[in-house]
Amino acid sequence: MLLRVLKSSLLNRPKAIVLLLLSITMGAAVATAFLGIYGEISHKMALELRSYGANILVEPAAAEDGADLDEADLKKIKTVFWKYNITGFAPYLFGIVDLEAGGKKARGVVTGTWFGKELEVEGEEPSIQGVRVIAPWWDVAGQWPQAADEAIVGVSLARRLGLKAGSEIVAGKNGRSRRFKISGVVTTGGYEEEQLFAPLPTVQGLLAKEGRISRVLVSALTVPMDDFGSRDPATMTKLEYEKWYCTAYVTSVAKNVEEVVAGSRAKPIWQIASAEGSLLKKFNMVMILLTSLALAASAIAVSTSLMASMAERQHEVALMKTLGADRLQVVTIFFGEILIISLIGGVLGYLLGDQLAELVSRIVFSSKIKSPFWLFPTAILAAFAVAAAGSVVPLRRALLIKPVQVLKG
Amino acid sequence: MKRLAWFLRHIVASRGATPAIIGCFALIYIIIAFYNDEALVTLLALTRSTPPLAMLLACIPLNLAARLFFEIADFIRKKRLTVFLPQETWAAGERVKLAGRMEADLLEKKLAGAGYHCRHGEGFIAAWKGISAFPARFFLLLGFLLLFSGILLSTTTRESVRTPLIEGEPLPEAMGAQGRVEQILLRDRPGLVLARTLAITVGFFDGSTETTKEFGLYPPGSLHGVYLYPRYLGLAPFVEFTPPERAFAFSSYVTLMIYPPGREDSVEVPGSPYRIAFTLAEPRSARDPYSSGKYELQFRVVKDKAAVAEGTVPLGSTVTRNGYTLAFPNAKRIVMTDLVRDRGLSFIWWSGLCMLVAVAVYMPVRLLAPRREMMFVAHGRGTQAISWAEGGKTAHRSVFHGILDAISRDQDR
Amino acid sequence: MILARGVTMLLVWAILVMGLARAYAGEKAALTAGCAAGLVAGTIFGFFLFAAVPGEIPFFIIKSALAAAFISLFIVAAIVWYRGTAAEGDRPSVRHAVVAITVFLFAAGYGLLLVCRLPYGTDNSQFMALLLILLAMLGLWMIVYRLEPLLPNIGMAKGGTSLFAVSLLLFIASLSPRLDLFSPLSMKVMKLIHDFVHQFFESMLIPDHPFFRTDIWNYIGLLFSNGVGFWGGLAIWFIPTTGVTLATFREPLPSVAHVRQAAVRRKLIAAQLRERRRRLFFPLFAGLVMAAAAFNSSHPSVEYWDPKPLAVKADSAGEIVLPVKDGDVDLKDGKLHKYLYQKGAQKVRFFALYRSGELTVVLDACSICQPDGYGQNEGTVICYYCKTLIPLETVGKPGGCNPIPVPFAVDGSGVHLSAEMLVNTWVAQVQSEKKLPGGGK
Amino acid sequence: MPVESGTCIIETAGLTKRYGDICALAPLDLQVSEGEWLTVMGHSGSGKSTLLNLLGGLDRPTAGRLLVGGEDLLAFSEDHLARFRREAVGIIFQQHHLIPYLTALENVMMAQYFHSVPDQAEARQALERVGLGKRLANRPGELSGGEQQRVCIARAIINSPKLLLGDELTGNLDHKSTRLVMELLKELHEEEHFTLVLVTHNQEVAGWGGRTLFMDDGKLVKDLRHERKGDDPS
Repeated sequence: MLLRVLKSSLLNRPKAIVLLLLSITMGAAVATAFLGIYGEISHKMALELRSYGANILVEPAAAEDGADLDEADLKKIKTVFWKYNITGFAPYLFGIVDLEAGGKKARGVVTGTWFGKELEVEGEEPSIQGVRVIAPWWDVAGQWPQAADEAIVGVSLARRLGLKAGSEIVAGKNGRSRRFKISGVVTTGGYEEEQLFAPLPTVQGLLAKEGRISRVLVSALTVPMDDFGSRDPATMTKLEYEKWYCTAYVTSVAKNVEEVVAGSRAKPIWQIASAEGSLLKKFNMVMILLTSLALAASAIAVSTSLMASMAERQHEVALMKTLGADRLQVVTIFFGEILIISLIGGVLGYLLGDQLAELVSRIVFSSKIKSPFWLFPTAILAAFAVAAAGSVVPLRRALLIKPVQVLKG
Repeated sequence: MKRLAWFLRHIVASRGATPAIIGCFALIYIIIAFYNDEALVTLLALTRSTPPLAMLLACIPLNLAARLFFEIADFIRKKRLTVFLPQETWAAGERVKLAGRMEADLLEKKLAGAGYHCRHGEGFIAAWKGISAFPARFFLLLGFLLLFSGILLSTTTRESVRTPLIEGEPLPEAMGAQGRVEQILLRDRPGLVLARTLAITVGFFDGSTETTKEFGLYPPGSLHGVYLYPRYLGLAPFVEFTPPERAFAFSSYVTLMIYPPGREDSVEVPGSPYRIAFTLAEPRSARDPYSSGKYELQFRVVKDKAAVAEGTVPLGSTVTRNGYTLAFPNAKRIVMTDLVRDRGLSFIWWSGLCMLVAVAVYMPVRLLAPRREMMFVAHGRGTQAISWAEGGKTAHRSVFHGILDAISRDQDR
Repeated sequence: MILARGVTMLLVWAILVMGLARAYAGEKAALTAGCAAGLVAGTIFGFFLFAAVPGEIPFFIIKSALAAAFISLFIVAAIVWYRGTAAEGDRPSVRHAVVAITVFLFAAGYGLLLVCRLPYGTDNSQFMALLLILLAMLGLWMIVYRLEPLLPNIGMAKGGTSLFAVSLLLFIASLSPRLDLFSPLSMKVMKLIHDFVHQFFESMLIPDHPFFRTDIWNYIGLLFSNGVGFWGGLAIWFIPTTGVTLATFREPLPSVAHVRQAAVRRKLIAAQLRERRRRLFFPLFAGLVMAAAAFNSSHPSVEYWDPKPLAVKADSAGEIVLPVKDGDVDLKDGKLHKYLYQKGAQKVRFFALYRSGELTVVLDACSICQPDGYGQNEGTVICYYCKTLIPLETVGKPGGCNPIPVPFAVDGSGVHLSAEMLVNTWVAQVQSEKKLPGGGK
Repeated sequence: MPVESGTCIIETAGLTKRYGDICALAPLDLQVSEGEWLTVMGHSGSGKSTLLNLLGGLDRPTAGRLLVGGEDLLAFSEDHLARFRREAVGIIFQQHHLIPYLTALENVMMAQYFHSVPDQAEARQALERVGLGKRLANRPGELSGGEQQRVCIARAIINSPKLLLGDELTGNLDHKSTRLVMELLKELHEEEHFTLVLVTHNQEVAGWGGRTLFMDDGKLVKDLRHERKGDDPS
């Protein structure tokens, strides 16, 4: 009977139903669109955040230019107290050189590094170290360099010089020059895309800096920072210091590394990450705020149109009460109606919002987005939420209707 | 005596017997699964080898047969009584005694108004609407009966022999007939389920007459109750092998299970330390070598566990490697076949059909016109009313109650 | 952590007793007696079992008992289904003794699980168990005599009691990977389906895949995928609750044909429908609990794998032998296996772990932190004291917060350790409270 | 007032209803016995509708005692009062008050639904009984005033109430329809044995009942028992 009543009621009052459906659909559509765009953007941002896979930067302690570190110290990193927590590291040697390829000339940065070097340290198991370990998200179109004269080039530098896998490039500095075969083009999502990456010894030769490196990026398994971890070790008691030292905070691991690399200063790079994190948080806030505003607006729209239809239907409610319907039965009928409409509205809103998100991202971000699977239940839930929030006041109103006053005369 | 009959009937035709026995087997399965990784195979073997278990399994078709019998008997008996459903199902319906007596014409008019068919006889009026689920139940029970009979027969009496069928060779003795495998054909013929078809043509010479018969993939062809179940394909190349010392020359058809390409099989060269391993090379064209006939054999000669020569030889050529010569002038196709004698198989096929029919009959009947019946029997000065419905119960109940009300109102007047 | 576990256990206990009290509202004395006796007996039996039987056997016994209880649910569901054609009253009318025995069994099961769930077989856990039992008794009294009359009127479906109580026991079991039933069930179901398909092909003489179309074969291949075990297991997991729920729906309502007033008839029918809805509460609730148990089982990472240490003894030569494979225990399963060796007052905890293709044995402590021990998570072990994650590959190497390795030998009979060496290493290398300078701030 | 033979279904003592300062119903003492046909007459604003609302559990009195079927309506909660309305009372209005988007059958079934469970065959029977067997699937808009009123009657009696209340139920009907409706009511009253209370200012309608109350300004002016019309064929 309930279904029969709902069916008749929905089919025979098209105007009111369409109005209600519209408000709910709008709410669900806007929520879907916002969340779709938001999901995509935060996904991209998270990708960038992830690009800071390494969390400790080891630099020369001395501030002046040209200071550098000794490559021989690298092995010691595998011998420190927290050696098992250090999952990887990569040395870098930077140099500004003149690049020439296919007739085009440019100044650029050449970076010598380990791509995936087998490192043997006495008393330890051999391990693979290099950028392939600490930056697994680097997307190389082509191959990683295998030979000493092979190099990979950042995607924007490659575009500038018209390079692709298989082409050749000449790097020169102070009269010395090297010819590199490009084995791949790398997309990293960061400043690396402007650089040329070649094996460390080759670049050391090119820059006449044998055995030297500019910096080391270390990736370590650490525990999240807490209040205790961020305290200055200098102010700790012996017991506290012991606990700090034996807890794998990023700071304590950094200190560990610093101790073995001569003339270095190791600093955690979580500052950058946390800055990005707070940006993401703010962005989250804005999106959540906007979404809830949109939802609230459509809830108000639902409420208004329900109020209007309730005014029309107050005779009906009064009659139901006269026939002996208790509050639950009245609510069941009206809420059932709203539930059905919001289900339809949710589906429609999802379809609409999905298109909207795609449109917006095409126009604004000029990128295609893939709507995630969870968006569908979310849209339905948003529709339910809007409908439920919008129907509280009208339903209360309906329950307060006094049959005597309405049916009089 | 009567009690005993009743008791027997209720044990043998009990609704719960089949599920209980299946439950027992499930329990045995679980216990086996605790200790053994091959629980299902073990259970089947156990059932085959343990007579009490086989007898327990045999109780299932027995029970189903009894149920089918009593169901049919009930149906016929009730049909004579004009109301079609068995006694036990009435227990689940409604039954009430009224003080009033009905006026038959009025009652019939009311029943007809509600869309019921009526029949009245000596002191009773029966009314019904819709179609009985009996046919569906019959087919379902029959389906289960056939299924479990099939399973029983299959587990206890299945015999299976694996033997190769080779082109141009006589049929294996296990087939129980004289004949020769004339041709084996594999064709790429994308169908609804199968992508390829296999045709094994067998020629029989029965004295003077000569007949041929073709065996396909599915349903499996049979000969005197023995099914041909092709398992996998192989090749019998004719190989001539000469080692460098020329001590002997091996030349013979060798039976190799080397299909599909990549699969390896080997042959011991008799009276020598040599073993030759073969694989079928991946075809150069898209066509399958087995169906195209363009074979290319990769071989590896092994002498005392050490490979001494390797190479590839296409059909019809000769290759020499490290002094070893291998010629491959001819090849015959092989189908490795299980010759299965299984009387249960056809039962299971028929059971599948029966169950399909049961579902096909039940669904529309239950949805569109479920059986609803009521009966009013004169009972002393009052009326005994019985009602039962397979579906559409709510509407049927309200009609029934309305008519009861009418009867007792008539009484009041 | 112990506290959290204790609270969970108590909550489940409260729900269990509340449900039983609802089911047997009229049998308070029998209920209370059965519950109390069962809890105490179960706990004592549990401690006795763990003390008397070494290794994994107690777990195996308890797990088997749980499995038996789960299987009995199927029997209950089948009986309810086949008996469900005649309408009866909503409350089962049973004797005091039956009530007492029923609740005794459930409470004993709970007590057993209580023992399993308490970490470490130390004196500490006996104390905890005692405390929990006391609290539970208090709760029992409160619930049965105070709260039960306040509960809303929910009917009891036939078979609902066992469904409800067993599902709660299964829920507790699902919290600990060792007792969990759902995961093994999924595995067995996967195996069964796999075997069945093969057997079916074989029996029905259906040719093998070289003849099938690739897409069709891919569909058949779905039956061999990993998900099949999970979904098939899930289907079996819910058969009892679903069966009882449907049986309750199938029960015919009492006839109202004798009533001659239509409105009265309708009112009776409405009341019957309402009553039947109420009776569905317990089966549906049990279904919910089973779902939670299945969820727990498939998300075990919520909790670190931290088995209760098995007490081991040294033989006369002072050697401890850990069999590599012993019944349910398989040292090579990639999981942490904890052991406890006690010599005089000195206890040594250590664990064996199979990682990177070889076995290793280490102390359940590192040389820098307090010996809170380790738990295992995916790919790492965690030091409970400093919460440092240690990659599994490096377990067995000294240094950092890694567990202290000990020398050991593996041969056909198992892992051999020297008891003396164990104690010496522990005493020499493990930090304990008294060795810390200053003893805290 | 002499006490009727048979049990009392309505019993009031000092029943008062005030809307602010306006006294809609002065203290009223009334007893109605089961199965009686009572007509309440008076001008507009004489308090007769107020009395009806109080009897039907639609409104609560300001003071006094009100027993219907032996139960004190004043003690009822809101939902209990709703239950009283669906189980014990049937109300027929002048304006019919049918739900416009439901068919005649569904309108009747609605009352069943609120009461317990809907029963289509029974609802159809009830409509057949009021002579609407052929208009089951019509919506109220497609029915004439008299037909609508008969749907209302079917709906009011479907739950076998002890008390049937009619508020100017013939107010919108012409003479012929009025007569048809009154004859139907008479027939049902005889069969179903409910107590009927009709509020009207139509003298003719009053004649169908066996007892008439005259009200004015919220006060009971006259309580008259008389011959019933329709008993003698005219």
